[in-house]
Amino acid sequence: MPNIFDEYHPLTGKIFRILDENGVLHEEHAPKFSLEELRGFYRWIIFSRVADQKALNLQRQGRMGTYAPVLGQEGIQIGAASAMQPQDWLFPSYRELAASMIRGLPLANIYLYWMGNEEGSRIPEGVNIFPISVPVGTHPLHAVGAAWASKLRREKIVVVCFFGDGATSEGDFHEALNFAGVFKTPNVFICQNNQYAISVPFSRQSSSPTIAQKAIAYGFDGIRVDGNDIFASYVASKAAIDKARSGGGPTFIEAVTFRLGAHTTADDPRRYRTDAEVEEWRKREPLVRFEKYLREKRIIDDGFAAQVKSEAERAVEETVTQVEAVPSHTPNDVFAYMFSEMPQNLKEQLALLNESLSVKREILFGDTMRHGVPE
Amino acid sequence: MPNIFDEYHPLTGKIFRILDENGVLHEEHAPKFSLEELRGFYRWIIFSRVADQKALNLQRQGRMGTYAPVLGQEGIQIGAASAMQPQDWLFPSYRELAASMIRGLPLANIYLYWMGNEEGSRIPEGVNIFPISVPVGTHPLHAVGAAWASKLRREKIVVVCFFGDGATSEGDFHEALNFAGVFKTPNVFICQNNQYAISVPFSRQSSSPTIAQKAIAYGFDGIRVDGNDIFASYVASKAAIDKARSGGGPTFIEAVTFRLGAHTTADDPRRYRTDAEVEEWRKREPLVRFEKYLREKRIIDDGFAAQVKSEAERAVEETVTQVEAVPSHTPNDVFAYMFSEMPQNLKEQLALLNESLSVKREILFGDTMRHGVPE
Amino acid sequence: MVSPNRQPFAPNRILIICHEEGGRIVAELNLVEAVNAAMREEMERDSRVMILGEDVGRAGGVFRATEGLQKLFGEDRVVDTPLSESGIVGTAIGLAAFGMRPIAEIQFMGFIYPAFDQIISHAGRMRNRTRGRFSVPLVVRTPYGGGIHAPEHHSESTEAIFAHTPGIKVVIPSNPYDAKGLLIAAIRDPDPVIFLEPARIYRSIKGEVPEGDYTVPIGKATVAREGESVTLIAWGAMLHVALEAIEALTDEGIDVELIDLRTISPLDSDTIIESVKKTGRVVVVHEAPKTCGLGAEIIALINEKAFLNLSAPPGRVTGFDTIIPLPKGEHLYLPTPERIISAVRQVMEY
Amino acid sequence: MVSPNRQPFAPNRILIICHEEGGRIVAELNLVEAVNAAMREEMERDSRVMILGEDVGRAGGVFRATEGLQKLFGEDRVVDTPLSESGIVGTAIGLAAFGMRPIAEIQFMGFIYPAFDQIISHAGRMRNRTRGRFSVPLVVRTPYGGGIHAPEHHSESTEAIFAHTPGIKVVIPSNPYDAKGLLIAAIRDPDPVIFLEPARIYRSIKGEVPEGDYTVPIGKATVAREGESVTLIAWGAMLHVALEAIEALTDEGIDVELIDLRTISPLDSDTIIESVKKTGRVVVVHEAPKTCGLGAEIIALINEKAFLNLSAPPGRVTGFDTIIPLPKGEHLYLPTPERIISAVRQVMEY
Ligand SMILES: Cc1ncc(C[n+]2csc(CCOP(=O)(O)OP(=O)(O)O)c2C)c(N)n1
Ligand SMILES: Cc1ncc(C[n+]2csc(CCOP(=O)(O)OP(=O)(O)O)c2C)c(N)n1
Ligand SMILES: [Mg+2]
Ligand SMILES: [Mg+2]
Repeated sequence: MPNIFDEYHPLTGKIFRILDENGVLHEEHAPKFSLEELRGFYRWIIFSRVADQKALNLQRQGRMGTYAPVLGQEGIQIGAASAMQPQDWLFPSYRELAASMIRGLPLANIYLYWMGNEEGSRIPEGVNIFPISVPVGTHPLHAVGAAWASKLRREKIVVVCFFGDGATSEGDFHEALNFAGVFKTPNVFICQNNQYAISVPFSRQSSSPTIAQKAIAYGFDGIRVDGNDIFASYVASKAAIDKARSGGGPTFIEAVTFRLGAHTTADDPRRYRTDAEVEEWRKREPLVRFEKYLREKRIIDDGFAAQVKSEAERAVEETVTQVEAVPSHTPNDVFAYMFSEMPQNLKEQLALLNESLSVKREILFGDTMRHGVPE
Repeated sequence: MPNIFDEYHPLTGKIFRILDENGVLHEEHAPKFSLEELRGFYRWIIFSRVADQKALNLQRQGRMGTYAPVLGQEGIQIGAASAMQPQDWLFPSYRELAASMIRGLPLANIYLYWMGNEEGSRIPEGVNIFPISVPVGTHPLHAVGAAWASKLRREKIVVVCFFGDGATSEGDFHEALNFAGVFKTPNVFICQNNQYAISVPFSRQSSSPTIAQKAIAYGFDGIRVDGNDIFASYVASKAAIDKARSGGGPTFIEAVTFRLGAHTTADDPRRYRTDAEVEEWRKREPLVRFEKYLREKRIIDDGFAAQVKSEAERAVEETVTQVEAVPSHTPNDVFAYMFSEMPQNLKEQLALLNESLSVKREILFGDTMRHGVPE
Repeated sequence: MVSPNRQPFAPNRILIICHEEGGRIVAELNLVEAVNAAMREEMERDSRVMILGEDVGRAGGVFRATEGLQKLFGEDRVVDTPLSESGIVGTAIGLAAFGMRPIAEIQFMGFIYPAFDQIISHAGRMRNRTRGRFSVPLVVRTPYGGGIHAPEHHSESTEAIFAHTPGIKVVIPSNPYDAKGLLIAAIRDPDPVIFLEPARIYRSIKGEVPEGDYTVPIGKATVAREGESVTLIAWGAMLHVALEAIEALTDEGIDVELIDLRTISPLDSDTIIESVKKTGRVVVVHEAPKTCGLGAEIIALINEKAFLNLSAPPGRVTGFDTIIPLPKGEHLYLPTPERIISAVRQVMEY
Repeated sequence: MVSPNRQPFAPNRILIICHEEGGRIVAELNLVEAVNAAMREEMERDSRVMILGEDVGRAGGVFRATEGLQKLFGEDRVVDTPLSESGIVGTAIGLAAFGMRPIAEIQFMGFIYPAFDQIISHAGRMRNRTRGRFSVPLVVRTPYGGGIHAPEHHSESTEAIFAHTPGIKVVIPSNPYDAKGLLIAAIRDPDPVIFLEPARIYRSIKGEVPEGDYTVPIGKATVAREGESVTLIAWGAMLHVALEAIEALTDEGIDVELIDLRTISPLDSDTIIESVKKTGRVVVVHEAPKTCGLGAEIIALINEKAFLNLSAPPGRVTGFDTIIPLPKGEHLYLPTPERIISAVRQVMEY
């Protein structure tokens, strides 16, 4: 196989694409997937969309807090997560529902998290995912540290880190990529360039024409990939992961995609982008082309699609029932995880809280203060 | 003139040089200086060296605190500072004695600063220099803000900012260059790559083969310049400054040079570099080749050199006398500049301090605590 | 004309003195609208004033604090920046030192820390460092505090860190009138001001806000309710939790004096000490973690200046030394009227 | 064997109790050597322990705290990093969460702020965020404090900011014995510890330090000198300024009890309260700015737990709410024995 990182060097201006927006497969770098694998990808994308839409519905009904939808970005997430080995680690930001589910994170965790329940980030043992990181651009450093630990122990574990176009403006992004370059850590950095950081278009984020070329500053490979193309996303991620595993150091992938929905449920995207722009991107979104390809190749049909959809809906409904039965926080939950052993001051404060709650509530917590517009 | 930024694009691997280490001038991009200008450069480099050496002597005698010598880095400093217009601003880090003097900063300020007297940073009105910035990599942001203000007011002022190779690893460096790119501010960023950040060689600072190529991440020109060559330094700086003034946005200059002395008077460079390495660089240092050139062209002779040296020595001695007569701090000096108007708490604390000083000293401030090894 | 005794927020029997300095009432505004009005008027008045931050332009800010301002003043003066807090504050320091009057918005206080170095190492030191040659007339605005059911890092209340930082002022309004007057004062202040806006009451608290020019002085607390039995000290959203507690306490015959600090750095010790000298009892309320919170400083100050006047140990009702929980748990963390009531009772019964 | 009553630093009539837990005295070490010994021994014992920071390898640290360690343990375990504080702490968080025991050196406390976001937003929250699934056994070491005649930003003492930050511990040794024992405890601690080393006494204070394994418990203060008249509370370099003051005060017949906090977060309130209950008088000394410094917290704590025992308002001797001046002025800023003496006298005469 020719080295795609040389062929698609960022300064060539080329974008790595295998399945184009019309569902046409370009053979050159095309991966060989089994039918089962292809159907599996389809299942994940549908599952992700059903879960995503359900979260939006729950939010509208007041059953979930602020939620950040993934719609439109499943291509790179499914491609990259599928290219990982079981022992590898995923470091998500906050919009990686599809990637996280593929890596084995129960949807219940994701729902609990956005419902504002601390249990959401209690990642089950054996699921190699780091928790959601809200401060933008800060977690690539953790991913570098994790990969560094793997390298020091000669474990052959690769760490894949997701973040957005906005994240590339943060100092921590720079320090992370710079460390990765210096220590040649087994990292794959995946920037989902979904064109906007909330309302801010990439043109205002940086005057670098591509994000991929930022890799040049750190002395390792960068590549621009069509993030709505599962195949190209898979192949590029796989190449980067293999390289990292074999000691070739980090790779930076710019996955060009588009967030079809709002930034979060608190955002109104019509303030900053036109319907025409969204429609343009809708034509290029990952499911349309992939489904076209699968149907044309007769890998799936209506019956299969209907079955996958209803399976997904059932599973999601079950998850909702399950998470809505999870009890709310107790005072102990607030204090118990601050340190491995609770220090005296926290014990005293916990006792005070318990005492104050046991006192008969003489006046109710007033309703005068309704919150503003959270992000 | 051909565009040197295209000709010397960082990924070509070329370094921009006009006067080579043997004192041979390469005509292609050579600037046309008058004899007076050339003698002026010579004067500055000698002045800088005499002042620098005096500071080291004073430090050894306990008459000055920690000092960061400039020896070896005068090429880029003289070249760049000479390319600036009077209305332009210089943002130094802490090793820019030569550049600062050319911009009109009295040596007295520099000495006072390193003697630990607050008066050192009271930049005289009319001298367009921002104060020394100790936290590495933090001041390029201020330089961008200043240039942005100039742009907003359509003032045609260019802001030139100096920092070291180590500074490029800081998040603030990244954020500064990124802002400059986005807002197309009239900035020239000059990275003095003197090969080391204290003991850390550049190879450990970043795996980017050149520093100049970091500009590619920000969408503007970068160039690698022989920073020991006053001519190339001048020409590249001038091109960048002219471009910035005419609305062409920022430029990043990597000036390749070497710190011949210690990081500061508290540093022992033999811990981290060999004499052979230093000797190698000593052959390429800025004065040797420049003096060779001037003497071969009979622009200066022994008599001139001796005269410049003794003038410099006299001026430096006068400065020492002057600064050693500056009184030490009073309590008021500690409080007076915190805010434009002193708030109540500070008034009370100042009164307390004055009171405590007025009390007869019953015991002396013990000598048990002698300081460690400051940086 | 504004009556100095008018009541910009709800509960009866509460006296709010607004330091009114002219102007005409035009509207009942909420706090975020008052903030918006202050910036709009100052930008009209002074062409050096500009706003920079994430999503402040096109989108008008995630809380709509800058709504409409980019349309009015253009993209040069209301600037959507890269996602880069240190970049925002660091360039604003340069802008301020070079003649502009930047207002930097940090989207939430939980994201101010990347800019902390620029604030503590440069904004707060430039005047002193240069013996007054350069100064940094900068306002950093940011929503802060809990109770808005937001994700992690969106409910921070670390004002004490800034109060401990020399060379900067820290201002926190609790109502729309003060928000506008304090923000105008902050914009005109020749030194850096951290302006913390209690997100929880951005929309819930309305009040009459005069149109046009007035300032509320930085560095002056206000007695929001006069009382004889005990001094309650609060700021920001906690003022309103305190007011709820006061309603119940008043029914019990406890006559609470409520101080709204408004500026937490520098502290208005005169107003605090005067009140404590009268009441002899004091409870401080804040949502920040307890240890090394501002409550501690206030108590230490009272010890220094009114020790003999104390009839009981000063009380603190605070957040805990834990992380403020996600929405399902934040009611357990934030001070409640009940916790204030029991702290006041304890101080009264001492 | 180490005598528990031996005196690791000079002044006579001063009782220092070292919580000794075995080991054999091999050398008089200064504080920086003790720090070095702790790291060396822990790296020998536990292959997960590693050091990263600026100039810690080849050069052995600007204060020589890591001298010789890279030679002993190799470049993988004693790592010269890029000049990048957030990078150092941020990658160390990842290393710690993934099984290593990183010790991150920040060259001076004045340069820790770029890493502050990583500390407050991640190091201190990871265990809580993930309900114990991930934790961050990280030590961040940094020299701190004034009195070393260093350039701007090299004399910072902002420990209160870290004490206000939930989820981290903050430790400050005042002598070589404690430095080694506390640092070993910090390295073994399953949670993040900020380890502040008073640069001023790196070399001036020597003491007997046992070779081999011992720990000084985190979270426990020590009574450095027993006394009956007044409690003086200090930590780090200020302990020695307090000791100088105590010499003079003892001559005046004032019998001072001196508490060395050693850990400032979490605070050992038992030791503080017990002492104040005995003496009824207290002065806290710190070089950090006064407002919202740790002194305030200690006084508030005493108010809460020993109010009726107080015979005088607690005193504070602190840095001022200004920038610590450059070398020519720092003597004006830092607490002196004189200022402590007069504060103690004031408390005694109350
Ligand atoms: C440090 C920091 N600053 C600001 C925010 C508020 N915020 C949350 S998401 C977001 C935009 C992120 O954009 P991008 O990185 O492109 O990711 P996307 O949301 O598009 O997936 C902002 C500004 C934050 N979470 N963290
Ligand atoms: C933020 C920060 N971290 C650490 C230091 C300590 N320090 C001072 S100079 C220096 C090395 C700087 O190297 P470089 O940027 O290459 O400049 P040079 O000294 O070589 O001119 C370091 C680590 C500092 N001043 N600021
Ligand atoms: Mg985005
Ligand atoms: Mg250097």
